[in-house]
Amino acid sequence: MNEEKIRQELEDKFSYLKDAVNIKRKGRIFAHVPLGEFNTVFAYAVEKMGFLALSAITGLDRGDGVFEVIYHLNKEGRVLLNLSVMLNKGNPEVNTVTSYCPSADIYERELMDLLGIKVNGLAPGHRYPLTDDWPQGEYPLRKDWKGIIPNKK
Amino acid sequence: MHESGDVKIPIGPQHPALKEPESFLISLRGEKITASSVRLGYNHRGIEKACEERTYTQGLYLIERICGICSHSHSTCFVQAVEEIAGLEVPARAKYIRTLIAELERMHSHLLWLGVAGHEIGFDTLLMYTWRDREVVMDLLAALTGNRVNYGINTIGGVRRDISSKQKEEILRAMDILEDRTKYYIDLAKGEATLIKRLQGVGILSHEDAKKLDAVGPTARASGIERDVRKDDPYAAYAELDFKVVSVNNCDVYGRTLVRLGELMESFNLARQVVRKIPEGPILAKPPRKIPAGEVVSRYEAPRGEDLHYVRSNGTEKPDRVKVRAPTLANIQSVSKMLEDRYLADMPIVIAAIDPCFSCTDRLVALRDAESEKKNTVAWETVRLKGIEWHKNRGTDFTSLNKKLTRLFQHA
Amino acid sequence: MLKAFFHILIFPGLLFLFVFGFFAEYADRKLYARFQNRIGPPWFQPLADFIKLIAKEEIIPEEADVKFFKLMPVLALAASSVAILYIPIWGEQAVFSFNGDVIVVLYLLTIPTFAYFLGGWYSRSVYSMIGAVRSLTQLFAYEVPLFLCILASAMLADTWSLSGMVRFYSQHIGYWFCNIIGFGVALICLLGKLEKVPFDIPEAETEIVAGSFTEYNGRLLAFIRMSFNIETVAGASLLAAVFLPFGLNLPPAAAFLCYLIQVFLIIASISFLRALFARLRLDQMINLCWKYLAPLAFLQVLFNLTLKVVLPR
Amino acid sequence: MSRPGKIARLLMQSIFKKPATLNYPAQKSGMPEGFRGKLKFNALMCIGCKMCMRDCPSGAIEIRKIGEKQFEAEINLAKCIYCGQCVDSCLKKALEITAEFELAKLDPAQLKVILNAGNTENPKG
Repeated sequence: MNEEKIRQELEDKFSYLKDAVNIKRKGRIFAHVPLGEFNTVFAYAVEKMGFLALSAITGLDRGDGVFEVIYHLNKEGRVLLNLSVMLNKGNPEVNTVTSYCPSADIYERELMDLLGIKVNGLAPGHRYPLTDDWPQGEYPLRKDWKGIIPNKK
Repeated sequence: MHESGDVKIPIGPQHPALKEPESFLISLRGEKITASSVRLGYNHRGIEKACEERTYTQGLYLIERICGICSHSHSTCFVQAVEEIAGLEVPARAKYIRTLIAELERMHSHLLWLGVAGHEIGFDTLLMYTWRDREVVMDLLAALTGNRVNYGINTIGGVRRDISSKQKEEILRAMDILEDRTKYYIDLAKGEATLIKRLQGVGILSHEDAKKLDAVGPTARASGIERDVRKDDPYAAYAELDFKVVSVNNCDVYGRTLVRLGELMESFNLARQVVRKIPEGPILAKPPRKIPAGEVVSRYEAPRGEDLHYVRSNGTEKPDRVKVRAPTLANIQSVSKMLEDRYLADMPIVIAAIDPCFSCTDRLVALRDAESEKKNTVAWETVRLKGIEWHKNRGTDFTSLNKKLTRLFQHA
Repeated sequence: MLKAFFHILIFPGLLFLFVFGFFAEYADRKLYARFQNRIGPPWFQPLADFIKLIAKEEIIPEEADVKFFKLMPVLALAASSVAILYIPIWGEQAVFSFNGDVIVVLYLLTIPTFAYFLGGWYSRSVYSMIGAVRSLTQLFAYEVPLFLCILASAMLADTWSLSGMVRFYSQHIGYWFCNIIGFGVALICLLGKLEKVPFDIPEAETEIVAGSFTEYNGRLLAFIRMSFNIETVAGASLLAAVFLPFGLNLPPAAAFLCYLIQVFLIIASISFLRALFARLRLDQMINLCWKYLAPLAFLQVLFNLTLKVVLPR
Repeated sequence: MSRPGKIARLLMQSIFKKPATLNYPAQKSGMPEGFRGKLKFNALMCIGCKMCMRDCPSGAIEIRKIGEKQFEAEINLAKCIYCGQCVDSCLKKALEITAEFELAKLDPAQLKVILNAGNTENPKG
């Protein structure tokens, strides 16, 4: 299946993805998905389009109070579908995708630790990658984070 | 899940089986493992955050130092991403040199792994021999790039050093030596009974599980998943080279050993092809200092599996976001599956079989406040004085000894 | 009385054993290194290691039973040192001997294993406890074939004294060849006793750090290492006396030289064997001992019984 | 066919072979030509553009003006990661790398090296 077909299928299936799917080059498809529709699109991509493997999840702070979470899905190692979703910095929340891809667990914990994005439905477990005594409310990958001010004793 | 009746033993953060700090908790009933869990993050150094505050050139050397073994993998993956954003056309010769170093790195990494695997199952002789032979590649890398690890051959837009015809001959000679040795190790792996006894049927990861848990690299290929970025999504010069993806259906540690040995043989082939086919020409396309805005996902087949970098630029000298997904992070999640119902004695080799590199896995964030640094770190001198004082109280005077030692060092 | 003290403290007692123990360790490490194409340690390395450990601070875990923790290394050292007194090393006669001393020597050589077990158990660390249990489990696997092999040899010689066996075998050189299976089996069992690859399961570094000895350090660790060295010497001397007793009917100096050569040969084979294999798993080790070594040892016993009936005295 | 002890022959051969390891401080193997070790500074060629300072990933090098068209370089060997980027960045080839790599010192203060026209490689003290 080539990239154009994938784009066509996504755009046909979800009208709101019109012009949001972008083929950067061979094997790289980027798609911006509205927050409310993300779960449907993700489930469709995994279950119906055969993007079975999750390579990684990238979280980033775009500035201006917007977080972006990018899910790098791949199909038999050949085509990468990067589904991205924008979150509001005031209330960053996504649902877990561990039910589709068990390997998402560690990437979602990374989102929680480094950007402070709440992942709904994630099973309890160790945090990653910060230490257990890392102070509350400190999220290093946010652009406004400038290090921890030590307690003066 | 860990149950209260079982003996729980911590493997790590400091443990002889692990070459890097990472913590596994293992529940035992007798010698059998009933449950296991892993806590990652001990090697967290803040590289991703630090990259945002460095220029692309500076960041490159930092990225290279994510991991000592697969340093070329990370740096190539990163420069590929940056070049793609900047729209730089890398000269063909540079691509071939990158490929050559990549394959040499794969050789040294797989030989290193073979030695470590030998050590984990108490076969130190294998360790000594494979590491002795690994020196051949290390010397070659030092001669070609200027260092044994952290080669620093990549730069944005190409490579920093050319290879001469004399070096080409040296490469071919080294390949012959190594091929000879690797054939011996393949023989050994297929014939040494104690080795087979310890590896076969250990750490099973079925084809389905490997798919479900998104295993990558040799771990996946040993479970019959023929997936290799070099073939699936060719980068550098791989599209023009002829090689096959090694995969077996053993699904166990033995299979992973065979895959790595097979890949070694392929690597020798690839290196020879590179030397034969390398075109003449420039090795560097001059990069702009400011990289235009854009985002790119770059992939690379590191010795341990697929390495993935996501780079977003914002039109300045510094990247906006660099995300590194090292192969170990993808593979580590299958370890619990592999340890199911195995013996404690299999634990080291099962963990080693994914060729874990925890420093690749954990990156990011450091406390940057200078004030806190002063408070938290004790200067070496303070520790030394404290130690001398302590021994003096017990009746040993180290100061005179120390003077002698200092003099000795100064003479040397 | 003075003579007894001389024997116990100097020759062939403690002092000789210390020196020979260091030599055994050196020979083992050097050969092991050479088998692996390495240079290996200089001759004084074992001594330097020993002095370094002796000089170090002693740390005892809070949870450990101090009395047992401290006592066990000394016990192990004592037991393995005593064993040498019953083994003939410069002639056909040992320092002390009586009919049945071969059993005593075997048990004396078992005591260190028990000491390691107790020491590990009472240091109360998970690694030590697992190591301790492993060393005991392993003991039951290799002890039977080892005892059987020595028993077979003793039966052929028709004596229960090591000196008697040496006397018999040096007079009947031909009989030595009858025990060749037993020698092989006993050599492998000795690897288990000394906890060396492929039977270093109780102290498998990559699994349980150092097994029973994880918590030991400083002086106590030095004692443990020393007792291993002496156990190596004693074990090798035992095998030499039972299975390779050539040349011991010569004059004392020549006989002693023969003894040294024999022990060296056995130590060399030990380091060769340990460079040869990967470490087995506990279940594989027990399988090997009971499925192959024990039947072979039985075969040796039966063979020697038959020989005894058939051959003329 | 699998059997135990397959490596035996190799072991026996090794006994009679020269060891592959070196007795390090006494014997040295050296590093190949072009190895990236300690830096060398040709003060006469330096024009003080400070490109090296700008590109240095670890902030190990500092170029200071000490007179009219005269510059000195302070290199912190403890910070230097020996990547050689400064050599590439230098417009005038004032910096060079040498194969010298045994740079350990007991005193960290000695790791700060000031190179100028008087001493290009090894300053005294």
